[in-house]
Amino acid sequence: MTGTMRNIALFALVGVLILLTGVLQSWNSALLILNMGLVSAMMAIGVNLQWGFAGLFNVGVMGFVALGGLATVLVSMPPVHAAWRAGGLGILAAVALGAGTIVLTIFLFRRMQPGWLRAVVLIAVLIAGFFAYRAVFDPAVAAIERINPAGTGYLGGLGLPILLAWPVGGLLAAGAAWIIGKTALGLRSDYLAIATLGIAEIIIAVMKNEDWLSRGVKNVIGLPRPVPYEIMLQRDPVFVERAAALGLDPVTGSTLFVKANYSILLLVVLLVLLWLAQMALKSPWGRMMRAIRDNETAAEAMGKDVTGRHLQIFILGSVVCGIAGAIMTTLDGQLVPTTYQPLRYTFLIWVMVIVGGSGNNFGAVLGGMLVWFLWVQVEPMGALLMKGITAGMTDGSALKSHLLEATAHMRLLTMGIVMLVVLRFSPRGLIPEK
Amino acid sequence: MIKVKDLHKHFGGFHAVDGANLEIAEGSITGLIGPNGAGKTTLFNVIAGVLEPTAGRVTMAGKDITGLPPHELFHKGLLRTFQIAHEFSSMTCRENLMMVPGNQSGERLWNTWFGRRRIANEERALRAKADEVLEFLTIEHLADHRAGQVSGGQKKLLELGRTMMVDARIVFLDEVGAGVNRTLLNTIADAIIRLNKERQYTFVVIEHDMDFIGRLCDPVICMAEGRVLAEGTLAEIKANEQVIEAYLGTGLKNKVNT
Amino acid sequence: EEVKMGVALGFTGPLESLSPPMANGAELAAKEISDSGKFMDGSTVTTIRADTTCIDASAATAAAERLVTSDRVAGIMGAMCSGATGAVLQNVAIPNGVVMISPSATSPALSTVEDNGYFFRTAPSDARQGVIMAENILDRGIETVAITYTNNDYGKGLADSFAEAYAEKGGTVTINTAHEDGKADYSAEIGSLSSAGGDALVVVGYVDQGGKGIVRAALDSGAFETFVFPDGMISEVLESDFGDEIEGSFGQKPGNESDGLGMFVKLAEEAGFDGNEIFAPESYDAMALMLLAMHSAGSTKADDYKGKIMDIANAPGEKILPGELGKALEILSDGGEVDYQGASAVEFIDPGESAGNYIEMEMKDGKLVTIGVR
Amino acid sequence: MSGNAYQDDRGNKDRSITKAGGPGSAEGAMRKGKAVPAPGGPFLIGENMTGGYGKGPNILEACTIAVDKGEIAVIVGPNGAGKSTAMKAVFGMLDLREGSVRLDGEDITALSPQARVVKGMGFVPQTSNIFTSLTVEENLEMGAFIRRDDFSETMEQILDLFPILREKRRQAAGELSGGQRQQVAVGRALMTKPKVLMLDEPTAGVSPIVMDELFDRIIEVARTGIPILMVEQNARQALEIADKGYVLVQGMNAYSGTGKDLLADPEVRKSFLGG
Amino acid sequence: MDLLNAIVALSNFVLVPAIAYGSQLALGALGVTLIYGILRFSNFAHGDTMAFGTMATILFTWWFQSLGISFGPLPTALLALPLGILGCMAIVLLTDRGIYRFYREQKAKPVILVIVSMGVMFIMNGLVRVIIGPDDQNFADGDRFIITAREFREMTGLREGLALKSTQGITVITAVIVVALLFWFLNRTRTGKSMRAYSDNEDLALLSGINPERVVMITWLIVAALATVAGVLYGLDKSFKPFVYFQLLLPIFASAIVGGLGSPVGAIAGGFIIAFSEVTITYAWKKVLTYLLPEAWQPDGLVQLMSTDYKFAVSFVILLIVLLVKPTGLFKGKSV
Ligand SMILES: Nc1ncnc2c1ncn2[C@@H]1O[C@H](COP(=O)(O)OP(=O)(O)OP(=O)(O)O)[C@@H](O)[C@H]1O
Ligand SMILES: Nc1ncnc2c1ncn2[C@@H]1O[C@H](COP(=O)(O)OP(=O)(O)OP(=O)(O)O)[C@@H](O)[C@H]1O
Ligand SMILES: [Mg+2]
Ligand SMILES: [Mg+2]
Repeated sequence: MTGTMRNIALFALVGVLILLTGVLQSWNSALLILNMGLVSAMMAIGVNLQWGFAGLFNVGVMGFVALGGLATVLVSMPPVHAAWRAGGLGILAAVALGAGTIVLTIFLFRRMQPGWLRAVVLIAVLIAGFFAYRAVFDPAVAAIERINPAGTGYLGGLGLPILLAWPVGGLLAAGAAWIIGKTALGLRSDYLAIATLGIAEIIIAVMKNEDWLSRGVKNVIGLPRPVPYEIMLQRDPVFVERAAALGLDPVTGSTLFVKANYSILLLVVLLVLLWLAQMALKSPWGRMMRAIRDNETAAEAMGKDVTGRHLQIFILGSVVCGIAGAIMTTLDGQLVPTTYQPLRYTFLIWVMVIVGGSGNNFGAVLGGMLVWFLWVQVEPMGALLMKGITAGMTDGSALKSHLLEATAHMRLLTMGIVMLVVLRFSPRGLIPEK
Repeated sequence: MIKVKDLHKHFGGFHAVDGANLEIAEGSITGLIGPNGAGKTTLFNVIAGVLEPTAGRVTMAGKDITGLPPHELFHKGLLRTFQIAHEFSSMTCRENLMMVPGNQSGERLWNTWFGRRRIANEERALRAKADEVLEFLTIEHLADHRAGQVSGGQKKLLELGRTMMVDARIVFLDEVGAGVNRTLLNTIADAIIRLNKERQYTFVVIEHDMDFIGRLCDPVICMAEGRVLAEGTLAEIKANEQVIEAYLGTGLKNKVNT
Repeated sequence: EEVKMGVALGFTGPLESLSPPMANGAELAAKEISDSGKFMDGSTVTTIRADTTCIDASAATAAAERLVTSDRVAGIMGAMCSGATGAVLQNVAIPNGVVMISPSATSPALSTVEDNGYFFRTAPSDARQGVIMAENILDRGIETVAITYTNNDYGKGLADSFAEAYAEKGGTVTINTAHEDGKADYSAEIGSLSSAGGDALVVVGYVDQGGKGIVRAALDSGAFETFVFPDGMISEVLESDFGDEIEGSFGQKPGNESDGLGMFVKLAEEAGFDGNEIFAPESYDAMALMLLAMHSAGSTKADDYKGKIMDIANAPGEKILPGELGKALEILSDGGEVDYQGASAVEFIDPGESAGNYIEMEMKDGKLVTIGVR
Repeated sequence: MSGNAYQDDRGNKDRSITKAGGPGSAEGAMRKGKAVPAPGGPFLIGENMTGGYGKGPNILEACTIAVDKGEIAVIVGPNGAGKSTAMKAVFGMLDLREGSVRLDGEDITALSPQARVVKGMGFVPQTSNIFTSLTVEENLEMGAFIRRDDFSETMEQILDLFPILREKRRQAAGELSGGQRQQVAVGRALMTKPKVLMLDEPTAGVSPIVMDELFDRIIEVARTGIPILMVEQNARQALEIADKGYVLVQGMNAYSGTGKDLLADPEVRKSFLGG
Repeated sequence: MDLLNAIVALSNFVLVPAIAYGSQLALGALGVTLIYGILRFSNFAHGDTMAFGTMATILFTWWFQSLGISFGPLPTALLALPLGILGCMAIVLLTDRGIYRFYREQKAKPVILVIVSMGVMFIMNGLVRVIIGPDDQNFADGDRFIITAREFREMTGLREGLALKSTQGITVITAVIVVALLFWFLNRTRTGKSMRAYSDNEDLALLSGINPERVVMITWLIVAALATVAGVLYGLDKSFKPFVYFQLLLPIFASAIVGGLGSPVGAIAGGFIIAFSEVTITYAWKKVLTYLLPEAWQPDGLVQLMSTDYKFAVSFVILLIVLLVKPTGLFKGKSV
């Protein structure tokens, strides 16, 4: 079998798996898995850009994904006017003060001669800035959070269409990536691991604790959607009629319709991202990146600005993760900061990239879809396996009931086994880099 | 061309380069010899921006280049090869050459999406140039081989080839000859001489093989213990007592058993 | 006929240790009703578990989607964490028109969701518990407290409502700070709590998560000796793990004088699990409520029975405690009314949230004893 | 590169999750065979060796290399001819597809490299031939890993031979200059007190004075009866002291003879010795 | 007196817990660093290996307890520890034989092993939960305290108490012993040196007559022992819960990286840096300052740099700063 044939077959396999879900379970489940698979594929592309093309080890994927999520709230939720009146100005002033302090510090750092005087002045500026900032910031926050804490208690967003939040999510992620890159890239790669981990923790901590921004752990629920609501469709006689014509009851019809809308939207975004990534990869730019990856010292000696390129691709990858994060939050319809956990948003995404084949965009897409499918479907598979194991045991034996209790944990076990099997037989991933 | 003034490089308490002063004339092929551990490679690394000097200045054509990063030095026309070949092993030999020129428009991300025609033209020119260089080095048959899979000597040729893809002004060669077959080494020497003659590259060559040095270099600088010990033509150096004692030695003591 | 019910909890992930007893509680209720033979003309009830992970709202949605569209469950007992609950509610339950009763999600944000009457929760409301806890503490003459809460909607909501009530009634909160569940070390938290001081430490957390770690570290370093526990902390574990180390500490949890919880614990013991585990009683109640409502409506269609849930949970009618589900079925069949109390003294207020009574408990001689009802 | 997907890590170059340098490339480490008596023949011979890396093409084609007690055998040839590969094959770091290796009357083809060390073979590879993170002294100690007797005397001899090493004995070997490392590498091999010594380009990158010292020492060692097999690009000097010379081209024996013969052969001179 | 009070308060809430936590992290990081240094990959399964070893120890502890065996004032778990270590060694060797060995034979690149270790992580993760369940297990018995805060106050008459838990004492003592043993082993013994040599250059190690499989096996054995000891000490001090052990992976890796991956000294230093930065940065200095400052100057706020909500964030910022100031890593490049 030639390479292309093999790849087509692999994608077909994923397609068949999803179709099977549709036939055996339900078409709603199938479409849902497809949609989330598409989002996962985007995240995998983002990580693949960083890891597969540049060897940048990003442990903080969850942070960028979370920033994307934050963007949905900031863009799409209606503004809370009372909160703006109460503390909006204060917050803006505080942010300006904070930014000003940092700019001043950097300015002084550049302008003054190194020495103890500079250190003292810098520290003084920072401390004074910090206190001034807190003095303006704290009362404003308190004022905002006092306004209907159970319902709002935050500034709200801009009330714009949520589709706008997708690029904005990318922008926020780009900003964070730029800061990390400026401080940590160009030094040893271990820094990047720590820095990304750290910044992700910081982003999540901010999202959990700054209630004025996005309600913190009180979550924002009921984000607007770019597609119609099922309930509306179910009440719309025209739609109900059309559904009936297709032999669907209104509930199934509406849920399928909504999911299909998402599928199309996501597919478009994914294809655009994929096209951009592929074009970049196959150009002199991609060649330069490969050269840098192969041998940084030599690339540097050949006039390539290794740090600059790393920064660029690190930002690009993060942007993709941010966009995917925004899309995912849109799909969920809510922002819940406590869900951003490394197991799901760092380890699992890597698994996708590696199983798919790092260094290959199509591999990343395949890995994203396939691993997502497994992540969701190993649960029933694990249960089945456990049933098989315990089938021969006498009913009511302690071991049997203990094992049945543990069924849920077969999920991770099965995931691990699948991974090891793939790695055993296809160590460079299912669609390896050429 | 290059002037090194009172350069120091210390590792902890150890003074690898300890006040080196030297000057490299434009258009020359200067040999740099010296016992193991004399600080030659370290001096190279400092000039090429890989290491920060502890003290001292390096100037190139009158401009201070101390502490500039390697990629900026590259754009100033300072190139180097490595003692151990640093090829881009997963790329083909041709790609190894094509990636060298700076400021390719295809290296800008924007152009890869919206400037494809321009890139295509540029690529064609680059490819032609790369093939030309490969031919010059007599390895045109390796154009589509992965660079990681060619032999050690061929990698060294490739290293040299990269310096030919752009208009270099000065090229530093760190032990091109070590481990290279003598016949091949002659080819390399010819290439160097041609580059020097035809393109007016300046070369600085570290080497322990006196035949090779003799073929190529004038003048020769001998370093020892981080400082310049002697300078002059090879003949002068060979006659220098200190150099003989520290570096050249007097030949085999044990004669071959009969 | 076979009625399928979904049990959607976070079986893997950060709160995985809370899930099994909750699922057991819910399944106990289902079994009781099924075994009684009186449910909807002898229909049987089977339960299907689904893992909502607590870290992955999307996986939760997918699992719930499978429950609803593939297994065709008549109702969902769940979900557990607010994240999963919100996602499942908005993306699965409401669009498909399925009733969902969460035993543990307390996020105030959930109250604002346009739920079309499909969503209920048996977990008590933070606001009310906050007030009761404040009274409880002040009545004992404790005027300054430090608060630490688990950093999620439950902890934050309850801590804030408590702090507000407490300050209003004249108490002083020295510090109100979060702790994360499932972390390795709580010394830092204890350091600042102790530095801030206070006569007691209010631990708004989960007893087998960070809450326990906090209590342990506070005791070990001698930072606090008296603790106040809201519902998430009141559990057998306090006795087995701390015993008389926390003598005199107290707290409250939903319940009333009719010892519903006691009966539930006994039932649970027979079934082989610990009924004192947090949220297990609420899970039992959630499941029982849905099934009773179906029976009352004579239909497993959500639109038919969702309206009945309020009626079942609230007065008037005969009070129903755990183990009496058969009796309830009978009464309903006969056209009577029930006031379901269950294991956690369920009382629903609009929009489908619990507002029951609380029982006050205290550690005496290493045992948790009931002091009274508030 | 052998086309083995497991060894291909393109795209995954980050240092913070794997240690730089990568695993070894020697193949025979897990070999579990035994030595079989096979009397006769020269002291060490790799006969008719055919093989390549992993599943890759043959690098060696029926290549034969032998050395006897007290002899110095030198292998020369163009870059990439397979000289180092032949050395590795003799040392068992390559799975031979055909041919055999015999040492001192025993067939050792099935032995793992570490077992060959125990049999008395010493080898200095061409590249990465020192433990960079260990001190110079520890490097030498590692050379004596299989020795159970007191090796301090040997250590003294080696430090006398390479005085610079005595000076730097407590320094990490990775901080030494190219030529200094080469001296450590040879010293490490000598620590084994080997019965046969194999050197892959021992003089690459060392200064003329040290090179002369090294050759002197090699001759001395050979005179004590230890056969020496070495690869040299410094071919003229090496062939001058060689009893036997092999010219390898594309993995095959192209010429062989005494060192003098080869030096005198104009064809060999022109193609391989640089005229 | 006030000075003493301040010192005691600081020790009680910062120094003692941070030292204990630091030791636990250090032991974990040592394991990670050894695998990295010798087998050349980051072992993501380490947290779950710790969980497995601890689980084995707990099972043996229960067994001992049911037999009525106890260890006097010390926790029974210490008696069970050797058995737990053996159990952990068994599973680790099993995974090595069954999984890693194949890749070694293939000369797989280390990065593949990293990913394999992730697979192993998932499997061990499931295994531990299937065997002992996801619940919290408290298995500490024996005397809890060397001295309680109250006893300390009564003894010294100070207002502040200093509590020393026996588990803290055991942790620190065990950690010191284990680290000392490990260093002695690596630097002084022939086998230890051969491990370092193998870590440096596998091929050359072969040429020195070192048997690689033996080195690999010994490494895994040591790592299993370290992981079990670290896990049991942690579990004794806090409690055992599989998910927390998985979570421990991140601070452990942070420790190892800060110290310089591959360097045992670095791992230890890193463990303490992480522990101290977590505990000190968010400490509210009010109490200490109240003792130290004259009446008029006493703070009314908490004097806390950051609220504890940000403790992880802050500790990571500290790490970054440490790394920026010391760009070669704390102990990178120095072997042991
Ligand atoms: N990173 C380092 N740390 C400590 N000492 C070093 C370091 N790098 C080099 N040295 C020392 O500096 C001295 C000069 O080394 P350098 O590599 O410049 O020598 P060289 O002249 O190139 O020798 P050779 O001809 O052997 O390559 C040596 O003695 C070496 O031990
Ligand atoms: N580890 C390896 N895996 C695959 N191929 C290899 C490996 N090492 C060497 N080769 C290939 O084997 C061939 C012979 O290499 P070898 O190193 O034996 O040459 P050599 O004669 O020693 O050359 P030189 O004089 O340059 O050292 C070369 O084509 C090389 O590309
Ligand atoms: Mg050098
Ligand atoms: Mg070679």
